[in-house]
Amino acid sequence: MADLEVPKELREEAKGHDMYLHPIDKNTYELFFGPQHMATENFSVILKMDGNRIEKAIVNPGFLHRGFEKLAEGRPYFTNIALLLRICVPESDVPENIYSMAVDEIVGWEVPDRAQWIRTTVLEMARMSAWMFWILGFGNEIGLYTAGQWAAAYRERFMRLFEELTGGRVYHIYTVPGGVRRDIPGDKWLRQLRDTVEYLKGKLKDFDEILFDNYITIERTEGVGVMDKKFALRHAVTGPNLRAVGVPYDVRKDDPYYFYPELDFEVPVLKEGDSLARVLVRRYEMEQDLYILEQLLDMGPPSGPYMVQDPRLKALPRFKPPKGDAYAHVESTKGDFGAYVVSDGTHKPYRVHVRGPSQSHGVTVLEELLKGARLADVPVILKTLDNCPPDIDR
Amino acid sequence: MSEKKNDDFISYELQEFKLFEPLFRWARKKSLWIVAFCTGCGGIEMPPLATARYDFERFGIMPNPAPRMGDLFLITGYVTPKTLKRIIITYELMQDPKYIMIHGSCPINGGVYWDSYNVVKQFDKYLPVDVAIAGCMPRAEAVMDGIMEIMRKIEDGTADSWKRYRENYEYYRKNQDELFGEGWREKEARRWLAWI
Amino acid sequence: MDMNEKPKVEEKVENTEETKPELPETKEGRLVKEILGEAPYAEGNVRRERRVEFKVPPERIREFLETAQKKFEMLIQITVVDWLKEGEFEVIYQLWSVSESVHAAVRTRIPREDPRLPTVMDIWPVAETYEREGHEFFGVMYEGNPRLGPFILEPREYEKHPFRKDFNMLGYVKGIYGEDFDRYDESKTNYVI
Amino acid sequence: MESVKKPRVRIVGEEKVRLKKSFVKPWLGIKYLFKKPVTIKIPFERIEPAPKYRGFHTLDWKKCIGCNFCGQICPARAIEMTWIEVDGKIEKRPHPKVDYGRCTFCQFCVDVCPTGALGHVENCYLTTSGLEEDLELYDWVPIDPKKVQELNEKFGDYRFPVERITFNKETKETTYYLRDGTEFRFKIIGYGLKPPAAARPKPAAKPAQKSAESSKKDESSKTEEKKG
Repeated sequence: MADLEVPKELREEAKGHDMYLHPIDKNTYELFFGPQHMATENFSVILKMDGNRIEKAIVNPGFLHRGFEKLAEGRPYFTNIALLLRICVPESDVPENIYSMAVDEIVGWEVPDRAQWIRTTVLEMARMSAWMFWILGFGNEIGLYTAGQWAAAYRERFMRLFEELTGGRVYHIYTVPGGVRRDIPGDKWLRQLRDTVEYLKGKLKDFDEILFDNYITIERTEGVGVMDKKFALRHAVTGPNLRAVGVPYDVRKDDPYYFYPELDFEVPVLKEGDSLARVLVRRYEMEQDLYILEQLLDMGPPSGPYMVQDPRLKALPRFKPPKGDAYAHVESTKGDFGAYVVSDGTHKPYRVHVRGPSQSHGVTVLEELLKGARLADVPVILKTLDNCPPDIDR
Repeated sequence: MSEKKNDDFISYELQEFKLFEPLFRWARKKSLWIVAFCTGCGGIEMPPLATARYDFERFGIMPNPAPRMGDLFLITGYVTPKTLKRIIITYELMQDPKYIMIHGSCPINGGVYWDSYNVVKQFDKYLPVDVAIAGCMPRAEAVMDGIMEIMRKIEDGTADSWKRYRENYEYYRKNQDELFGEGWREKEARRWLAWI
Repeated sequence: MDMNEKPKVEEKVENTEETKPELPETKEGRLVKEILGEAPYAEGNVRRERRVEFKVPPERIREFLETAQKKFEMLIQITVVDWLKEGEFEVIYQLWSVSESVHAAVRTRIPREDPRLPTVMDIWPVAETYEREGHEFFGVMYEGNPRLGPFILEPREYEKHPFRKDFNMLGYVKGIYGEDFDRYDESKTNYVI
Repeated sequence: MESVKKPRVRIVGEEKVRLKKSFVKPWLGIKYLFKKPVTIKIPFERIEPAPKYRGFHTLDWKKCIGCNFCGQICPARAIEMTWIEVDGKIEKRPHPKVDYGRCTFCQFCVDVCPTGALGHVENCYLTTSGLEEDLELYDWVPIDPKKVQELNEKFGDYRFPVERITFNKETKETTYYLRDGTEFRFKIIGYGLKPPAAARPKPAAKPAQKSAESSKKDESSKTEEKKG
């Protein structure tokens, strides 16, 4: 194998042509994983492979960078909703909500109960549809396409409900500082939501059968990409990934917002910290989300306005909050999603900084977990970490 | 463009087989393979299309990761210069005939990122486009509509973006070089090699 | 409007207190007191329930974060705010305490001309990513971080540090994509508001 | 770190979350072979967008007062006020021209419109070829809601009401070829809040005030540009 080294004369020739020839040593080679690979979703990992093992992984993000934080500084407060929600595509309500929460805190608005109820419901629906999307991706990566087919079809039910409530299918542009943009379209919508929740409750058993109980899933994920508790905390891993290593941290419980203090739900925790644990934690959270939606529907939307009453809102483009700053975060399916907004008293925010959960588990953690893994495990690790590249790039 | 190049690509549609051209077109229309390179946010509408709900496999459309086997390139949303490099390389890897469809506002005129320093404003300056659809995001049905339009255009022979790319290669190349700088292909490859 | 906003923030504090029956004020207060006891050079106060903040001089930020690490297990984010008028960068280390459920913002200010800070990579390895970002978008030098350089951006944009307030975005876009990058007859290449 | 247990958090461990791995269970999915498929067979079946789906704009030209609120709130800077001449008569106020190469369909512009002139319909299909002249279709002054409604009733699909737009750059004459074959011609004489030179001398009082206001606004916009 030593003969594989680049011959000297070839190297000399390459020098003359201003080219770079990489010395080949043994079986090592570089593999550019992504951005065209389906598991990576516009995200690239450069793998240094030794045979089938990964020696070193370097994350190369930035394919989706649009400079949101800079763009947000050039647009008025309300308008930014239409911009920032593009940070997290599968659950676009999360960036809307964190930004709105932070602005609410700066202005000092007490969001009406009805708006809070709607926001909670929308967030839970977004979580549910994002879970469905995750099942699709995960199922496809491990070769269980049937689960993906079902999940995509069930997700459409939520898309339809969103469409009726907000007027948009994927980008809802619905939650704004001070409330929401439209009222609930009527009792029919609530009935439909309840039907959907009931329907999906039955379907979760099917998912158990075909995906989570499946011999293939367990064989593919058990013992792959193991983290321990200390590692996860030092790397600021949040969400289901953190719960899979035994830390019961959930923003909805630890820093409650909206209606969550009044809701009763369980936080699933496993200790193993491997891919299987992450999958199972997610599976249990789906159950809990449906349970939360059920409770919300039992509670019923409180009466009252769905938007805060403030004379300043009349001149919407020129709305100016007072000086100040605030940090708000919510629990998304990927983890702890936060926004830090600084206002300098003008009609545009001075600085908006969004913390995407994948920023912590998508770069350093991924690089660490991929070390020593096999090539076939890369999609599994990517999907069980639930890496969302727009979070990193923004 | 010199005539020699022109001859080159016309030779693809061989004179001897001209009789069968309608058959070829029909076959191309019925087996559009999509390069599964979903750039930007529109990628989120691809899974519903590919799966049970809208199911574009009914038309012989299939997402396929290998660019060499792909026919249809979907530019599903905004394109950053970093991605555009990969898109161009992937597009050039694809075999003729190949088609491009752009989704939504952003590739047409910059979209909501009209003032962003990192989003390409007019996609058709860099690569030729067959079909454009409006929407932000376009609904899955609208994407379907766009795909039907492409199929229609393939059948009557007006889907000619790949020919345009060959004919006006210098124009497109010039625009690409203006954006990325001369010799970006070689430089890019070398940069990543040096990185490891 | 500006006058009556400050009392409003305080009202908010009282309102949130009502939702939780236990004494939250003491929890955060005790936490701040404990940390300030170990690090007397810092200033600290409680913003509201589950939000505290510290102000630390930049020379001792590392020392302070090492102290704070015992209580705050997670480094959620490092935010850089560019205060152009003051000629300063405000670097905010956002910490989260899993055991106490408290969010802390550790603020420090460094000069804009020569922004240097020690890295905290060895305390929280995740800081590597945040610091790379902060370096890329603002040009803050985190001494000791080996991977500073183009990360998300390409070298051309990286050199400009685009998130700085004095980066003229529209001018830059016009430079790259042509003076008139609008496709249509009416050129919408300026801001309206 | 065992002290993380908090009284209000109900933690569920191992026993509830863990499952049993199984060979047999995945086969149970076969039952769906005998159920009705969820697929919408698109060319033959159709699903309609929800009511109040945020689609293309409509504009009641009589109601529009040209205040540029829509242009100010637009996150994508897709709206430009346009001075229009129809049949030799200049419209008194500028009307918004919406660029679907930028529009994000957030409809904040509809929300802020003080007179309700700007509205939206559920139409959401606009498919063109990628040639430069076809892409002109993406930039239009929205037409009357009644006309769109009429076209919707006639065709029943949710397509863009205009089939083709031609724009003559020299004479600034624009022609909309609507889907039902009617043509709609007008001339664009200028952009911006300020009335163009052609429009200024003819109308007497109102536009003069307007121009004073608008020039102020133009200045402010210029300063903004410098800041950005």
